[in-house]
Amino acid sequence: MIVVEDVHKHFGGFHAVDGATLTIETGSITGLVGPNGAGKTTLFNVIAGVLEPTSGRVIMDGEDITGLPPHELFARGLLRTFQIAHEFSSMTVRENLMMVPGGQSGEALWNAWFARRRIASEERALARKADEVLEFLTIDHLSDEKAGNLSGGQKKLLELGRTMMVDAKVVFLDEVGAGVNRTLLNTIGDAIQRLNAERGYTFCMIEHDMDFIGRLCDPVIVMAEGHVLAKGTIDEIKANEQVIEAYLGTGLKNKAATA
Amino acid sequence: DSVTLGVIVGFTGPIESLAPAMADGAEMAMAEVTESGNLLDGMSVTSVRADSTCIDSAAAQAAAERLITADGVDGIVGADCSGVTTSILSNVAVPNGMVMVSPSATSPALSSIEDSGLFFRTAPSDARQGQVMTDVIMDRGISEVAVTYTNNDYGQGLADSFAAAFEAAGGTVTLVSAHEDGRADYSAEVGSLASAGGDALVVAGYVDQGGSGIVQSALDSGAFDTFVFPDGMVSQALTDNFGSDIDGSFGQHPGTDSEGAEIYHGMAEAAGFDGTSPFSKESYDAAALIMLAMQAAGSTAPADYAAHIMDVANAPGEPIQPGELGRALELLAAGEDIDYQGASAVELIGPGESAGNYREISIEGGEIVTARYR
Amino acid sequence: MQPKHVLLFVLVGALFIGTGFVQSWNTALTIFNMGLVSAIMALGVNMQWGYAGLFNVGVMGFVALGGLAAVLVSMPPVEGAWAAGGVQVLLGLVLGAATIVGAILVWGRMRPGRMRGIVILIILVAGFFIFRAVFDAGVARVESVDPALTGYLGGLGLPVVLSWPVGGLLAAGAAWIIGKTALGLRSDYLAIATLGIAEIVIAVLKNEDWLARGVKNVTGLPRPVPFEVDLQANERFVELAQGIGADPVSASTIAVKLAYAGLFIVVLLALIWLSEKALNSPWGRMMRAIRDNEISASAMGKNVKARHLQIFILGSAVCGLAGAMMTTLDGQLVPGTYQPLRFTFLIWVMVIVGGSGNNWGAVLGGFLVWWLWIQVEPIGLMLMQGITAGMAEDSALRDHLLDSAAHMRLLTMGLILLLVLRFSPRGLIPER
Amino acid sequence: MSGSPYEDDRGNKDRSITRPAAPRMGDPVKPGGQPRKIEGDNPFLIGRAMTGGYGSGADILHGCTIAVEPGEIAVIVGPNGAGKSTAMKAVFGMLNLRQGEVLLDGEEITELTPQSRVGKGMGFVPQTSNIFTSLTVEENLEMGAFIRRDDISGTMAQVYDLFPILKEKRNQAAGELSGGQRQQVAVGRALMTKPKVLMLDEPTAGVSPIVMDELFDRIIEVARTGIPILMVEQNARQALAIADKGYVLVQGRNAFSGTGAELLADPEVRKSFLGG
Amino acid sequence: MDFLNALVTLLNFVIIPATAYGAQLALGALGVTLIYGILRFSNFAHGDTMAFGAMVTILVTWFLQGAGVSLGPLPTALLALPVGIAATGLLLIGTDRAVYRFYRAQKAKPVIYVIASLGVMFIMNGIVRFIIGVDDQRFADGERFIISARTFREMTGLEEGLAFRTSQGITIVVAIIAVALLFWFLNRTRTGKSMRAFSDNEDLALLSGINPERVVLYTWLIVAALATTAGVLYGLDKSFKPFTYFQLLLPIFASAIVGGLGNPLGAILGGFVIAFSEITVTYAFRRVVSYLAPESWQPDGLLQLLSTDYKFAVSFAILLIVLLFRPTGIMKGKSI
Ligand SMILES: Nc1ncnc2c1ncn2[C@@H]1O[C@H](COP(=O)(O)OP(=O)(O)OP(=O)(O)O)[C@@H](O)[C@H]1O
Ligand SMILES: Nc1ncnc2c1ncn2[C@@H]1O[C@H](COP(=O)(O)OP(=O)(O)OP(=O)(O)O)[C@@H](O)[C@H]1O
Ligand SMILES: CC(C)C[C@H](N)C(=O)O
Ligand SMILES: [Mg+2]
Ligand SMILES: [Mg+2]
Repeated sequence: MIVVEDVHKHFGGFHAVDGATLTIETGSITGLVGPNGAGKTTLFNVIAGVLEPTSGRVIMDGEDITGLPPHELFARGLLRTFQIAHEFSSMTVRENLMMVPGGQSGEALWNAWFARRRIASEERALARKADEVLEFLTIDHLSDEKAGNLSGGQKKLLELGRTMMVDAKVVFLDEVGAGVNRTLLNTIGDAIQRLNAERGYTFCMIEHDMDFIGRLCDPVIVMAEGHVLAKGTIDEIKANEQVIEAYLGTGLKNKAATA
Repeated sequence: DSVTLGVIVGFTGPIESLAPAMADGAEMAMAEVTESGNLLDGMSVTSVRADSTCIDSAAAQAAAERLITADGVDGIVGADCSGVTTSILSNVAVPNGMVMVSPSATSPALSSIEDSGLFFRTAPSDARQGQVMTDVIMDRGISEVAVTYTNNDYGQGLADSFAAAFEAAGGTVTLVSAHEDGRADYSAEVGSLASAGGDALVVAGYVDQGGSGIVQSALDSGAFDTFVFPDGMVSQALTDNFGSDIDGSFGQHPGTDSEGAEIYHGMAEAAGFDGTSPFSKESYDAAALIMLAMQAAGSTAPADYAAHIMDVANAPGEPIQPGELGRALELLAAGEDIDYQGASAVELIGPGESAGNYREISIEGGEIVTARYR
Repeated sequence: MQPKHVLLFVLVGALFIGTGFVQSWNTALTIFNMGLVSAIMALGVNMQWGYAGLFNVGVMGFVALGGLAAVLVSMPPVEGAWAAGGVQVLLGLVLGAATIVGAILVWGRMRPGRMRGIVILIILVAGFFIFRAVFDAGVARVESVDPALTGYLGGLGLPVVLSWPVGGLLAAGAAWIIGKTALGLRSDYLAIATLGIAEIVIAVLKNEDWLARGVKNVTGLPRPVPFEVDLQANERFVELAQGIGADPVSASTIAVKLAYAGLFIVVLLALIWLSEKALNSPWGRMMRAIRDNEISASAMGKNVKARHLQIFILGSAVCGLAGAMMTTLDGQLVPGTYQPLRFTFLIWVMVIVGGSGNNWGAVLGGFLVWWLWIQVEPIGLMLMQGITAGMAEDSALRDHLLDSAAHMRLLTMGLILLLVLRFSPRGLIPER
Repeated sequence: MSGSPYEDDRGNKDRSITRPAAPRMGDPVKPGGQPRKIEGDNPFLIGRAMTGGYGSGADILHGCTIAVEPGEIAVIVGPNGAGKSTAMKAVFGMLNLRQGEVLLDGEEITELTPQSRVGKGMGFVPQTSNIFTSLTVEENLEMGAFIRRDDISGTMAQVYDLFPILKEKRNQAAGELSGGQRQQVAVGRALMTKPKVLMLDEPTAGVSPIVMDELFDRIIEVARTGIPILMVEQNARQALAIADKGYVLVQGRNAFSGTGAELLADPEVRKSFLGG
Repeated sequence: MDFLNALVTLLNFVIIPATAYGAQLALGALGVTLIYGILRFSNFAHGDTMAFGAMVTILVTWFLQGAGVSLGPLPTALLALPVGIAATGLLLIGTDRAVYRFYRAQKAKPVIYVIASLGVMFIMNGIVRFIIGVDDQRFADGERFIISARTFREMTGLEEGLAFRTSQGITIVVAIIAVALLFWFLNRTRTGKSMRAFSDNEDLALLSGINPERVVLYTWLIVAALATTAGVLYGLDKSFKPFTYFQLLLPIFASAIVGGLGNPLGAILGGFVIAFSEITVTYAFRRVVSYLAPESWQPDGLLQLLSTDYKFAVSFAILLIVLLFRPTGIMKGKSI
């Protein structure tokens, strides 16, 4: 369970996040929506240790994790993906996955020189695991391709795949859907649901595609002007007047006129 | 048939303006000998130039290595600055048994260096210059000075020996402070020196380098108007730069009022370079000594002629002036002794360095004029 | 390595062999030995830049620290200097360090506020004056011990080869301090921090006479190989030389250079082995990942700062090691020769021309660029003579051109650099 | 990866002595080319049988054709990596075509540089890096109107009307905006050109539903003034609903084309490209 | 009176020299920062560009002096400056054609430009020494002082003198004008804004109809003007010597980085920070204090924090500390 307590993040005089308080239940797939500039990405960055909050706390399973650097959050099982994919572009897809697990003995220089046998066996195990993940994501045919050569959607799958190399507890997804073909997005959605069901990952995802949110998320949290506006099931949210006015709108005016 | 001499001086680097006149001097001696046709049955002498850079000892060593092993020189005139001279000597010349005669390396440390009898210099040690400079200053009734030196072994060696001598003679040195060459600005140094005070500023630096910068800055801010210039500063460039602004300043550099010097000036003028430029005479003499020693030894092998350098340089014998190399060679061939005077009244003492005659100069009306010789 | 790259090594080898034939074997070996040292420096810079993308413009400082190590380890201790003031100098340094440690402790213990500021200031100011009083007096005494010949503390009198690892350690220590403060911040900071530290190291070397004689230079360092003159005096050697038909003088100079080359080659090969093994292990993969994308690597649990620190220290240590080797080869420490152009920028040129990110590339670049650096001087002169060959003997232009031949060195270097860069932009042996 | 050896330094980030550039889009056509008058009846804007790729790499487009007429909205859809953005860049001269041609208003402009195409009245919003991050919002808009010599204050007021948030943040650096806000700046920048033809690459990516509706509304309005609009969209169902013409690209080839409604009705298209 | 003497001493030995030196550094740093900001690389050839510009100006100045032209109290070099700028502009544009343009077309990474600029530096270095030689050249004429130490002493009757050189005055004025002009140009004019846009996102600039070659051209021309002016002013104040111009590179870069690379205002500030720290930290305050302190308190030490040996090291140490608290430089960098 992740609890965000009254977090503020100010840029100069501008309050990007302004007293956000919310809870992400263990085992849920929580949606985070809201108008452009509501402070969603900023809040993510605060939770993931990229930005220092102006005030407020973030608590994970009873432990205060505010301001911890990303690599320590990773060690605690908190992972994130990026709105713009951040693959290691000059490395192969398989290497992208193999580098993820922490505590590899080959990451110590001494072992790299003098414990080559141990490393070799560890490497074999890692490669096997990576191939399994790639198969799961249906991109195993690309395992020796440079990650930089993947298309936008495949990069997003790869981002997701990295979270599967370790036993993550909570995964934050920032707009996995933006710019991804809807058919592929459905595949990603399936993957998320399976990870949630089979491996017990908790997800929190920012998304603007209400169909996608509707299919996966419960509950949905709506942010506006830096704080939480509403929380509930997708139907409750869709029916919420404030949310409609600030975020969802009422559909195309002109199209109604032409059609 | 042919003798090759290497001339290794700093064509690039902090004394690049002194280097041409030095190399020209050395080569003039070689040309003279070649023309006379008297060296070891009419051998001609050719010169190979190399760049010592004055400061980069690795480059200087490589250049010297090339001179000895690739160009096969039979002797080396150089190097110029004390630092590179030391490295070339101990890493290249001594291992290869090559004779080096430096016209200008003046560091006191070179007096006691391990040289297997191969190293000589036609310039005096700065230990002596410190003494002379003290006398020069004291004689003008100045007893309080500040000192700034270029931050290398030459500068520090000179500054130290001067400060010791000056204080021993009852003077006060208000501050001894280093300056780095090639810096963009010397206000900080001049500020400190001004703060320390003194009736004159001793600038133990290089005229092509920080030395001029310091003088300029001191003049401009009105911190000092009397300067004392040792060897690295005295050159045409000094008066070109400052003209009569430094009237009343004075200094000294190795030099003599010997008739040799006069003759040399004339010869240089005829050859189209400035013979009064510091160390040009010493370079001529360095080259001349090597060739005369060869003649005396009857061999161009360094191991043979090294021992003869002191002989030809010092009395007894027939005094030899610049321009008389041909005659000197004849005399030597006839088995007679010579006492080479040369352009700088060479007199080698102790471990093979010039005894140290100095020309005291003063600046009057924007010109360097000789005050006297010491 | 691909055949093409082996060919490049063969070509560079041919340059050296050609030098041997055209000029002399002594020249070729001299350049080769410095080439070995340059290759090691290039390896160090390549670790920092090629593996991790860290921009170190203070190579000169680390190299100089290595040089200092050579003096501190190998020179005999100066008689009387320790008694005169050596202990006091050390005491002064300890007091200085204690002041800083004390200030840091107080900073940690006391609550933030004006009081803390005042206390820290008092500690620092008082500490500074006590330090200066003790230290300066000690220094003055040490420096007055026979200043023309010594005037410093001397070293430990140990074999000079020991100074190589010590040089590495000294450089590593300096790198640790810079890295600790600089690596977490924006990378401009690393550039200026390294630039600054290099200047500071040189300033200390030049001005702290008690340490290594300052600009008076330490000459006559002990050598790991015999002296040429001793060889020439050794009958067995002379016989041996004459046996193979060489004259003893050149035989001895070449033998000594070969001995140095042997020692250096061992070090270079060991370093290459270590770097190659590291680069092709999970450690290397992690470093590549960090270089590719720091943000993502840290989100994937890699401690980017710690890794940067590690590689920065390692690379600097290698530079320090090379510095100690170079000073050993020179047989002297001359602080005035440490110039950024020669020891920082030239090394960078080696890495980029050779191929950053590739160990073999850096090594190749080290040899090639160093060879050029030395040989462009005669090449430039030749070029000038070629240009002026057709001119009238007494033309002023001809004289001017010939007199300017020395400046051809830089010009030629620049031209070659631009050509290599144009036709082989990722370096001669690019990263795989 | 374009394979240029100069470009590829494997991500070394030397922010100290050099300034890494924003990611590059492609290889702009080199200066020197001239437009050529063309006889015959052609669509207003057409990229015909375009084949080409990045740098010296493999072909990405394989004879693909895209056209749009005045007053029309043409929408391109397709899977990720199909070459949609590449096709747009090709039409705009950000890619060296190996085969095929681009015609605008009765002229062949294949050899024209992007900046001369701007001069000919084309406006383009790329998919990524589509704003000047270090310039303020207002300066971004001014740069949109760079080639205009007339008074731009009227157009600017219109843009601010359309995206009120931008007026509020007009003096803020655009790089400090949220993802959706940046998208609005990008579209605003293109509108400032007063283009004769407008090309938009996924203008609604990352934009909240309410703004997206506004945007589509505005696009329809612009089209009604007679300006042809060529647009790539992943919000395909909404986009096709307002499209006069639709193209489905797969692996650089035209896979399906037709009116928006036809494509929406095609079960094959729905299943493979529109997410069922 | 003593207070005045102390003040004058401080002015004469610290404040005026530091201000003038700071202005010199600032002008150089401005050029470096502009190239970094717009063309995206650190130009190591900048020092030698300054040398080249100064060299041409000197040659023209000599010609003018030979022809008897003069500017009265102002140095004739100012008259020759435009020619120097034009020649340097040509040289830079030529270099761009021959070297950098190729890499631009290849979209080379910035570090390649940096190393290429090292090559250019070597070549320019050679050219300058080739043409004018290695020696010190002096070309200042006109009045050397606005007020000289001696005149000041005579005028005021104070013990201490105060010197203010014409070249210092011109440098300071020119630095202020240059930065103001540059600021106005980049932020207010169409061309200036298009340069910033180009620097921000080259491709998008293309899509807005901005001609990249023109931007590059303007940049080099401005750089030529800045570099030549900086070089000439420095030469007027000190003297012209190719080697020193190369050495200037280090403090110039330090200024640009400390101020925040890419930021023109930062370059100016950085120049002053470097200059002031170099001069104040190692200044011996004895003379100043001796005026202020009562008779019995006269200092016997020099009252110098650190010897001038360390002036460069100290200024760097200060930079490091400044940056610890302001890691992006004094002004936020990279925002031309
Ligand atoms: N570095 C910054 N400086 C100033 N303002 C900023 C900065 N970063 C973000 N903001 C402002 O904070 C607000 C919230 O931004 P944020 O990126 O969190 O929005 P968001 O909810 O993710 O929106 P979107 O859905 O459009 O991505 C925006 O108005 C933005 O302009
Ligand atoms: N600058 C570039 N250099 C080299 N290859 C590129 C470049 N940009 C795109 N590609 C490659 O070209 C192919 C087509 O890319 P494009 O961006 O046109 O796809 P798209 O249809 O727009 O996909 P998406 O819907 O994800 O935006 C992809 O395989 C991609 O990897
Ligand atoms: C040429 C001279 C100025 C050299 C100086 N005497 C030295 O020993 O370094
Ligand atoms: Mg966002
Ligand atoms: Mg696209």
